Amino acid sequence: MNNLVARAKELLNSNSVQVVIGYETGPTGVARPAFITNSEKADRLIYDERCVQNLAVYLTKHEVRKLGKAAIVATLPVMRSIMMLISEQQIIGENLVVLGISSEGNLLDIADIRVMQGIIEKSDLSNPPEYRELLAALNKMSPEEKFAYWQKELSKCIKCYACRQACPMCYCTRCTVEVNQPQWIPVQANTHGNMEWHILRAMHLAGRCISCGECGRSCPVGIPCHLLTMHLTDKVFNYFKVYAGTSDKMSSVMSTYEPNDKESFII
Amino acid sequence: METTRKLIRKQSLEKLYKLLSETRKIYAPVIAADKQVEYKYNPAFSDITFDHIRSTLSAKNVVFPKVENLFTFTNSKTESTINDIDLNKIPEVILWGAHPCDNAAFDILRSIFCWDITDEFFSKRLEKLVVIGLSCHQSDDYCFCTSVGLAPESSKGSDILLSRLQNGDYHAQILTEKGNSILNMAGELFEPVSAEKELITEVKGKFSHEQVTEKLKTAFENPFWVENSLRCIGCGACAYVCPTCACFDIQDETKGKNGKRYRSWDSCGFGLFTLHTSGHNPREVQSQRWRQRIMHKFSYMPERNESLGCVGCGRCSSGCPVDMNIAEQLEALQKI
Amino acid sequence: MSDFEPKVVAFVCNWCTYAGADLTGTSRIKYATNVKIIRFPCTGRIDFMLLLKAFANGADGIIVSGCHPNDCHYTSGNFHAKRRWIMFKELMDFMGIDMNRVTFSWVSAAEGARWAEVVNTTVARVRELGPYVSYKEMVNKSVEEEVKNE
Amino acid sequence: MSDNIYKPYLMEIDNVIEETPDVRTFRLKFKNAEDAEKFTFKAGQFGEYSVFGEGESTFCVASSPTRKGYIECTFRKAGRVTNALANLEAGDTVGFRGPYGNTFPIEEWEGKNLLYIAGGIALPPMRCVIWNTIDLREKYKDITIVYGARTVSDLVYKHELKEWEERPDIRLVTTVDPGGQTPDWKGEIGFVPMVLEKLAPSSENTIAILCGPPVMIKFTMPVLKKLGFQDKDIYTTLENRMKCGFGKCGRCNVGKVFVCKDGPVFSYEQILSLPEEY
Repeated sequence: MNNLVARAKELLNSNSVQVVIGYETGPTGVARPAFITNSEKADRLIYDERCVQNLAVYLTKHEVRKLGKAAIVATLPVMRSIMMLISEQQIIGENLVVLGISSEGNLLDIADIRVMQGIIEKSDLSNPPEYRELLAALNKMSPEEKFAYWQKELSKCIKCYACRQACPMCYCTRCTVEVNQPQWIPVQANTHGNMEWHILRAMHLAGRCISCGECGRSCPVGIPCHLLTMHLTDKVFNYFKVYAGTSDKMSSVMSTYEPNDKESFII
Repeated sequence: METTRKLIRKQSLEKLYKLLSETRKIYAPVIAADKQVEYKYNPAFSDITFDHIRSTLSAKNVVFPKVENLFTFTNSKTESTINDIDLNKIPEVILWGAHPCDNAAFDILRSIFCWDITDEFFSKRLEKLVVIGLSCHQSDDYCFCTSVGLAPESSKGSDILLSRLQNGDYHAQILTEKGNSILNMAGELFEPVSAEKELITEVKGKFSHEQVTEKLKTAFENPFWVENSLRCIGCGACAYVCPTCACFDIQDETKGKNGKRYRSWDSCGFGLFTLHTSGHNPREVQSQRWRQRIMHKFSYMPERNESLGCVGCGRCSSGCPVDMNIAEQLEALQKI
Repeated sequence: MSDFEPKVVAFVCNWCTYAGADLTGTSRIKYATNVKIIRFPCTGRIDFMLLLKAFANGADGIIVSGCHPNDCHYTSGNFHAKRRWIMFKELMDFMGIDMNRVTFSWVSAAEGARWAEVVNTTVARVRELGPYVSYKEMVNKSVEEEVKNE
Repeated sequence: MSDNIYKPYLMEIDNVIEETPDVRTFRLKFKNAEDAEKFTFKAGQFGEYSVFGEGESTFCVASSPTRKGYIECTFRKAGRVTNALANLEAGDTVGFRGPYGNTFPIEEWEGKNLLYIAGGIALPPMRCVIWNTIDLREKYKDITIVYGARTVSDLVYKHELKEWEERPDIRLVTTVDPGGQTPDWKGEIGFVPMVLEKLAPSSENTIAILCGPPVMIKFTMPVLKKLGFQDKDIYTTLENRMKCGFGKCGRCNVGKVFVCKDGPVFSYEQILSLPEEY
């Protein structure tokens, strides 16, 4: 990615941005988020298939914001997260330089939000293929099998909240799970409390999840919690024909309605 | 106690396992369906792994469970009764096949739970624990036990330490009285040591923990912390997978008149950990929390608990969603 | 015949269904006594977590009911609620939590007879399904079982 | 004898005083006479008070160890536990674990002047030591109490303020923030640091005990320094978030110090050696 490095240097040298949020290689060979504040260090920037974390999560983090105006290396999920964050008024689009990455891994020229919107609109926004198989398999299970599956998976949860912390859309400074008057979700990491937590998380992301899969990838004990939000992403599209993160003007599906929303179960 | 060295054949291990499981619970690592290595109580012997580098969670759950009742109570407005937990009911457990890093952690946990006054919940569990360790014949880039005063074949914390031999049999070091009682119980399974070579992996040294501890004394205000924690997302994964992290929360839960007070794992990485009710937070931003984590393990604990809060297992780094690599950071800290 | 009596919790809005249930009573219409009614200002206020709390606290069935579309006292609370229930039901189905035990309905202040019918059919259905054992078992699992150390 | 260090004593609320609209004082008596017999504490120590089903909350014991047979605590309704506590009344049961932490070195202070400076809800953690030294009045020289709150209604222990005011052997100065006074307010009007500066107590052979919100501490310290107080002669009591109370849960850790074990009482000299995480 020579042109990515060059572009980063140019942005930093001209003081157009104070930090470039991208990826670098860690000591064990995994790619990880990097914050380049100095063009001399820009050579560390990489982009390849190992670069999976959703960097948009950092746009709302206090100490990253303090660094100043940012440029961010953005694959499709990151671009969609940025759209969501703008539409939910968490960040200001004009204050951000988006170093878009095409699905082939090339640097895209994104002059403004409209260009980014165009790129997003032209892309496949459904759940990425690698997750579809498992989603389909789960959907085929009987209710008893599903309940057993999720109980087994969620019993492993240690409530480290990596799923929440890694999610760009979980930017609340105080999460509902931490509400204690009354104690809404049990603090202890037992199966029941874990299930309530993951239901809460999925519901709060319904219509907002942009299918990056970061929650599941972050889970240290390997709970496929991304399937919960991705399933709802599928359903949001089935019912309401929208995908999250396609426009900076969009209100979230769950905070709007159409009088003729169709369902078949309310008597 | 003087260490006894014995040989135990591959086939005899299963016999030993069966024999021990007749009277005790066994906590051993297995490879789960999703390829994660997890500790389970009383798994089938055939499911136990002898080849894992590290389990996802440490073995600390056996002495410091993720959730533990402190007492139960029945409560009305004016009448409350407290029902103690019967700690004598804590069963004897054998920790089977845990690596030296995990086993060395028990002493460190003891230095936290039993300094000043003794936490009986922890100490009773530890008392009832027998550790049959397994030295490491494999390691990876995340391992750094040799940098924190341990080694792939450290016997610290083990009652018996097994080491794989070239031919698949094991050498067994009987290290304590607890270990000795197992030897006495299953003497026929143990044979004289062979000349076969023990398979021990090599873990490269990355930093000197003494130097890190020294450096940290003056590093509190260093810009290092902010620079190196920007990518930390503030989850509790590192603390929860850590074999020596012992911070906990205490909470009540009730159903009608009956309730319980329990403790559960907590993490200094969470913003809420130190938040006062008034809204004031002594550690407001993530860099301060990351600094606390390193400082606590490598500066405060050596001074306060006379133990290093790290065994070099590398779990916090391998489990971190954003590759906050602790060994890398300590190496860098040593040079600041 | 088993002697199982289902516990059913009804989350209803103040303006329509609660008034409707009131009418059921003043009209002297008899209906199943298994239901415990909890009144809310609006269906829009009924948090999905409350349904889970009801199950966790021993409910075998749940009714959620409010004003017919276009009749919301606050104009749009029930429309928002409708979207929420669509998503919630999909998530519950995906996780294998039994939505056959939950009735969602619109019952107006004038529909006293209809409220009785909603309750009666729900209770009958839940009676058929039996107690919600699998959820209760999960909730009541003790710490010791959870950490398997006793 | 139970080894369970997390098990609280059962206490009965003997008396409730509504100090301000959101501050209460409870007088607590041990339900079990044996517990009452064995229990001792010293000025400055704290405990974990619990409402069963809601959890525990940390406050200093607000009564003096010289007053036997009961303990008192004063709290503001702020979170889950304090709100639940506030809903209780005389005759109800609460839990209490303690005493924990270190104490004010009042023996070392004998023969000295004492200057207590408190702001708002920070008087309760000092009330214990204030009464303790007043009850041993002959051992100390001048006792001065400077107490400020935002408004008159925010002043706690109004009945005791009156008592202190009337005693000839105690000098009490109360103040409220500008705008917080009532028409019949006779005390000072102004922030604590300014009132202190005006009062200009001598630092000669004097110990200052200071407790209040961070902003008050921040502006009062320079005044004390200007008056000639040495760091070692200034004491405060820290209140970090705590869970266990005996240095295990890790929450109140500041540097190598556990506020619950090494504190809550610290001299300013000690405070300066700590990282600023309190």
